[in-house]
Amino acid sequence: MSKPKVAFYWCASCGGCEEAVVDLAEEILQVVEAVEIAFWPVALDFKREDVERLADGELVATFINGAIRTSEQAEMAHLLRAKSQILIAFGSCSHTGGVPGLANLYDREEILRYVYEEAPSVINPQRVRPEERIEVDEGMLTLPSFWGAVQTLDQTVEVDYYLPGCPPPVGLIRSALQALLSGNLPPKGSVLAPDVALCAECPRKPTKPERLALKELKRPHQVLIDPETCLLAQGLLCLGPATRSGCGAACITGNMPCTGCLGPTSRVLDGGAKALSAVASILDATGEAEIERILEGIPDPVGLFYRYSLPASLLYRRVGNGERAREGRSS
Amino acid sequence: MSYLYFPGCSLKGTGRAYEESLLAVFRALGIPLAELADWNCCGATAYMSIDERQAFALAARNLALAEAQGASDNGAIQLIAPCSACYLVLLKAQRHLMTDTAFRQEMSGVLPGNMGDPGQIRIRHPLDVLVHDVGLQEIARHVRQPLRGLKVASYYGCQIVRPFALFDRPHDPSTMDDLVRTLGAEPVDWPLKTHCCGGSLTGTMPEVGLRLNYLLLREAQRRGADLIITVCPLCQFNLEAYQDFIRRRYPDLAPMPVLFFTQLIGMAMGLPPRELGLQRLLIPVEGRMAALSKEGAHARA
Amino acid sequence: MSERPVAGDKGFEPRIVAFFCNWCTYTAADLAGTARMAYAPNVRIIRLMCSGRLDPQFVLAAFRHGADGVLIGGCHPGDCHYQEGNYKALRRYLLLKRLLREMGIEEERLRLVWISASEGDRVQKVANEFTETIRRLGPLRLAPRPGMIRLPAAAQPEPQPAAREGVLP
Amino acid sequence: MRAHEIYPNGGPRIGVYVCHCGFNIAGKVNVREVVEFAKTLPFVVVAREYKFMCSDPGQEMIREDVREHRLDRVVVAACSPSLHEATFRRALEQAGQNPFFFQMVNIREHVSWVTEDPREATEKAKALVAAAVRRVIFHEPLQRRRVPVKDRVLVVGGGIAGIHAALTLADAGKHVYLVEREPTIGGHMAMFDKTFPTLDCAACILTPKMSQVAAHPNITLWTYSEVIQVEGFVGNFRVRVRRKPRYVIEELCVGCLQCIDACVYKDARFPDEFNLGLGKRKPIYIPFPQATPRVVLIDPETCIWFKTGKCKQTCLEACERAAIDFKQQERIEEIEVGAIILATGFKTFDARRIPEYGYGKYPNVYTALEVERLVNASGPTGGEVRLRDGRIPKRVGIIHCVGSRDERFNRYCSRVCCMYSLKLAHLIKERTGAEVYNFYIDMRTPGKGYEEFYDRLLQEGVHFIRGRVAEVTDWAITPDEEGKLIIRVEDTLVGAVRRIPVDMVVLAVGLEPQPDADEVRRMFNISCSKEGFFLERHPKLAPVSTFTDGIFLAGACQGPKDIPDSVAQAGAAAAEALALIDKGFVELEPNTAYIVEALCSGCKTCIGLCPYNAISFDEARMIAVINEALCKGCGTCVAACPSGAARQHLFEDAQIFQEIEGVLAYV
Repeated sequence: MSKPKVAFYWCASCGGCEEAVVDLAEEILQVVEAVEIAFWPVALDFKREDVERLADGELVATFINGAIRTSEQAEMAHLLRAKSQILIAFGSCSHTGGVPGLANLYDREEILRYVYEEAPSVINPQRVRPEERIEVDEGMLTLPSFWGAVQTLDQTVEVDYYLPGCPPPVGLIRSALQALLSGNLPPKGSVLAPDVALCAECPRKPTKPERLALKELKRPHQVLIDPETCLLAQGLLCLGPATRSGCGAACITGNMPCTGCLGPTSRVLDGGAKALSAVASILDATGEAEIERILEGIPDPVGLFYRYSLPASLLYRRVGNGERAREGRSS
Repeated sequence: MSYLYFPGCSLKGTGRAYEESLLAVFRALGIPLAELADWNCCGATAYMSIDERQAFALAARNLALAEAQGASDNGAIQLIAPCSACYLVLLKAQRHLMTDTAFRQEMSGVLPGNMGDPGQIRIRHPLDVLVHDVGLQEIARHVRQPLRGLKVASYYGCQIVRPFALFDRPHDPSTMDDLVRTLGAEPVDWPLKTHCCGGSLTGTMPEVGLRLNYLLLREAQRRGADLIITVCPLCQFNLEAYQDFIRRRYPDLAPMPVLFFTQLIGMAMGLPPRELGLQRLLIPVEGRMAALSKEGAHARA
Repeated sequence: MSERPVAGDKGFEPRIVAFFCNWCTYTAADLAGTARMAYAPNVRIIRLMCSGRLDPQFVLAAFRHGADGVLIGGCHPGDCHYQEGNYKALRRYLLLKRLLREMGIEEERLRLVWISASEGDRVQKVANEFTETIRRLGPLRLAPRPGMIRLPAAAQPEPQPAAREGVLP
Repeated sequence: MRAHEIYPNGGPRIGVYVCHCGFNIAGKVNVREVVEFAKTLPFVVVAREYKFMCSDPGQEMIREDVREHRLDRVVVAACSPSLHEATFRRALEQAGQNPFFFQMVNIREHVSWVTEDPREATEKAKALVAAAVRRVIFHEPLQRRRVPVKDRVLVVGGGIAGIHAALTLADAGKHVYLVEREPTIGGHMAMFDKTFPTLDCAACILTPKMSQVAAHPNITLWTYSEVIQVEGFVGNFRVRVRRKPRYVIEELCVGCLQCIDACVYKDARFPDEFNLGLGKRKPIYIPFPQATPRVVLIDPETCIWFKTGKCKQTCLEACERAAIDFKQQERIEEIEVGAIILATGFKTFDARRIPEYGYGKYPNVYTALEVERLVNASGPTGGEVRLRDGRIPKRVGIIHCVGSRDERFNRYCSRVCCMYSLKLAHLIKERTGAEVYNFYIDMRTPGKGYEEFYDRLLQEGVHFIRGRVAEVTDWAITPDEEGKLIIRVEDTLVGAVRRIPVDMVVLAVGLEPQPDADEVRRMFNISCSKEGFFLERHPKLAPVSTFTDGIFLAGACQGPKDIPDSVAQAGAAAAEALALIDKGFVELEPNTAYIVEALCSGCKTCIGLCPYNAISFDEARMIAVINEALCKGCGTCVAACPSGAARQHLFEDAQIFQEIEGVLAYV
């Protein structure tokens, strides 16, 4: 009997998720033992045709990391979806949009203009921009089209499971693989991480006071962070209370506040809004002026509360001028 | 702070003494007054009752001029209107401009200036300016000849505290009483401060008008007032000019000087009588003052 | 989300969701009714026990589902039936406004008002003013969001939330 | 996720009922259209309309449908839930269904009564119905919480309303704490000589009740005391009362008053509060002879010992029972009660605010309350109506509506002034034979025997001039006006301005809320109406209840009221309190917050937010736990819980999200 076939693919991502797979270290050998890798362009030489040749559903599982920004990424997502029994959104970008999702604060034209004209490292006096199609002597050259906004994987194709994190913690990957190989899977649509917030496993939990009342909000570069005490108690906006556990409080162990990469629990519709509500609730002020003064400590609410989840949020993207709104998702 | 000054017709005519004393007092206090250039009829009284729109238009033109001429000044434009009728009609027109956008648009087409924000003009009565902007302390500092022993009945008439009570109470105004005390004189408790002077009835229905005047004068006399001060050229004229006629019908009335309040201030500040237009009074006040100072000297002796 | 109706002779009609606290604002709205104080029909009132129950998610959900404006009503400062729920609402509101600003949504589309139980006339005034404000701003042109909006798991009647997820680790 | 996805094999069965409320709803909303629309909504099995859903047949319709169509969710679109939510929940319960599978849609107060255009009203009603249908799908069966009720009652204010409420409750065997700010109970009524329209003597009917209060075994009377803090909720209020020092030990004083005679001040020389300064008292005094409790007190502001530390303390020597204690300190009492009745009364309008009426300027201008003291046999003049200069007035003018029905001050009618003015007119005429003029805007005499009393006064020859008085002046024109006060008024029946010279002016001042009504209402967590009087829960159906369960209103603190109405309301408030206490428990709305323990991360965000300290941290399990008995259901912790582990019954996130989508889905 042949080994079950699996695939790995990346879309709009940094490559960190691929590294996370390698982080399984020698365990990866067991995985390779158990499965046949049918497609993993980052690691091995595969072509799109290799996937196209597969029968529908021939892949037992496919792991896609990265958000969806281009027509090519969408095409690949659709193709892999068709060929896979189980599609897993791997990492924050495919799960909730990730850091690339913050691009939804800008519209397509702003991004292209900056990248090809305004960025300090660019010399482009003719203001040349990549064209989707260009006729050259040898024939027609094409590029994938660049969409107006970033999408999550499940906004593009149906997703069966989510492995959250930026990148997903090794422990969660391991558990997911075990579940997959043993066939002991939770209901479809589940996020393969504990559904309790990070405080549950935070080593600093015992130092958290019962009544938090913040008079001032601080950012990590502004203070010497005490390595023992609850970060919120130090006035640092740690998103641990609003974020799934499963990472072993990795950032906090590194003396940095949680930034929310594992996303909200299943009971929350919009993680950013919920975190915002919690933060606002524990401010120690009742007068409008005093509240505003404290809130000056949050210069970029979207960056704080939606660092990994803007495309998955209710608002999805910034409301701009008419052009932006009309454009929506141009492909 | 500087002020624009809207004289209106009375202060150039029957109320010339009002203008003279007003300008003299402001000059002495060192407060510049700039007469509104090219002003026109304020639109008051008769005009208002015949054609309100045109009356408002006349007032609006004055406000437009004020906006244009006062524009260089920082802060709100302060427009002083000493005549009660002018003061009231300007206030009314301003509110009309602020609430009736159609009228405002119509006016902005034909008037000078852009009528950007008619609400930015502050229409002020000189009594308000003197008591609240300049302040009683500052006035007291300029008093050279305190009017000791002088009993003064303050008369406001009907228009400057009603319907807009912008600087004093509508039923028992007291700004002038405070001012009188500052000048060293003694205010008379006189309940007729805002009762009717007869207005134009003295001309049209003299029976009624003269009786109203008589009641005011007699009560001031009975309460021991040496003179009456007022803020309105029409009130001053009514109260002063008809005393002979009134006396024919009501012989118990003694002559009672009726001064503009600015004249009284000027007297206390020791300004020359001519600068205050005192010579224009039909019932002279100098005799009374002389008697007072003699009494005073007597008392001091 | 339903399609925006074709503009009739009246043009754009704002859709407004109002979250009113049970004790002051909702009661004031009842009073406005008893006193027959007509106001813009655009305002749709949802009752919460306290403005402190107002989860910012509700506001964003309202915008996502087509609201052009969201009104939050609570008791006057110091008058909260639950002592200080309205202060919590105020803090969330002020932070939420900052978020909306960054997301390109006009701040005026979200308004917090204090209305006591006896201020029926204020409900009328605020409803009319707010409707006019939103009418002036025009429709909220939120970009359509691909994908389905799931209800939060915990509140679904079945399957029960605890059993549904969290199999790992 | 949509409901039909959650319920692939049949789902909830919903019944929708739209009420006409006569023409109240149907006159504006096209009820038929709403019903037809409701039928198109998911899971709606039946949708019906009826003239009055709250009536018996209306409720029966629901009960029948629940049984016949096996409905497990019901939506009623009618009036405000504050009126009939309980009614329809009960109907569900009677039909064997959990009462919380119910949602009410307010299409009367929030739609038909506030929308001009029928089309728009109908559309709005549809949107609200759609929202409720979506919401009710997500309702869960709930149980009401039962909380035991303390069987004691606090009555705040010892005027006639408070006295009557306290006695009613005490007679029913309940223990009552009666707290009064002044040194004696009796309130305003104790100041009156006669009461309208029967002219029976106020003291004769009030003082027996006052003594009953003092003697009643079930009443703890604390005068010269104030409530300073209220905590808890219906059935279980914890109240702190400050008892100010009177420097006399209440339990020892027998009211012999020998100390007053013995005071080093031989003459009474300080203005007497009870007589509004018209009489004098000593530093050690009793407010009036029938004061209850009959205990003297020392005013430290005027007592020479307190002011200088030097006094022979003759009072101390005179007291055989050693009741005087110059070292007495204020005491704080803490009590627990099940219900509270507020009967804090009113204050009269400050006549100085209308300078043209000359109060405070002309000595012969009096307020009506001062005249009540003048005509009172135990008052400063022994009941003789004498002016401050000792003269007996020959002509008296009574000006009505002073501070009432006046855009500048209070728009409302104070309800009692017409009648007390008639009473005072009668008494003054009886005592002095003076000509009495009443200046009124409208005579308002709706009450048993009131109009007849007005007739009687007309017969007695009291003058009535219709017109709002312009001013009271000493400006005499004619010789007969000399030395008098002249009332200038436009007589609107004659159509002329008149000048009426009088010797005495009585200002019929209106009734206003107590100056500290706003602080008091905050302390008790209730609302005020626009004018500042305490707001009743419903003007018709719950006139003595407030929006805070267990707190009731009696007397003029709720609005101007005469004695009969105050007493009636006090009885009603006592009955409400009694009903609450005798039941022994209260059923609380099951809208409490709860934490799904398995999902709580123990982040503690919620703990500090709870105003009732209902959330605590379980150190063993490292999670937050809610004490549902303490939770009042505001939901602040639920909104704040960053991981959605805290939830609220009846206001679940999903229910509210559904409502939001619902109101927006149909425009």
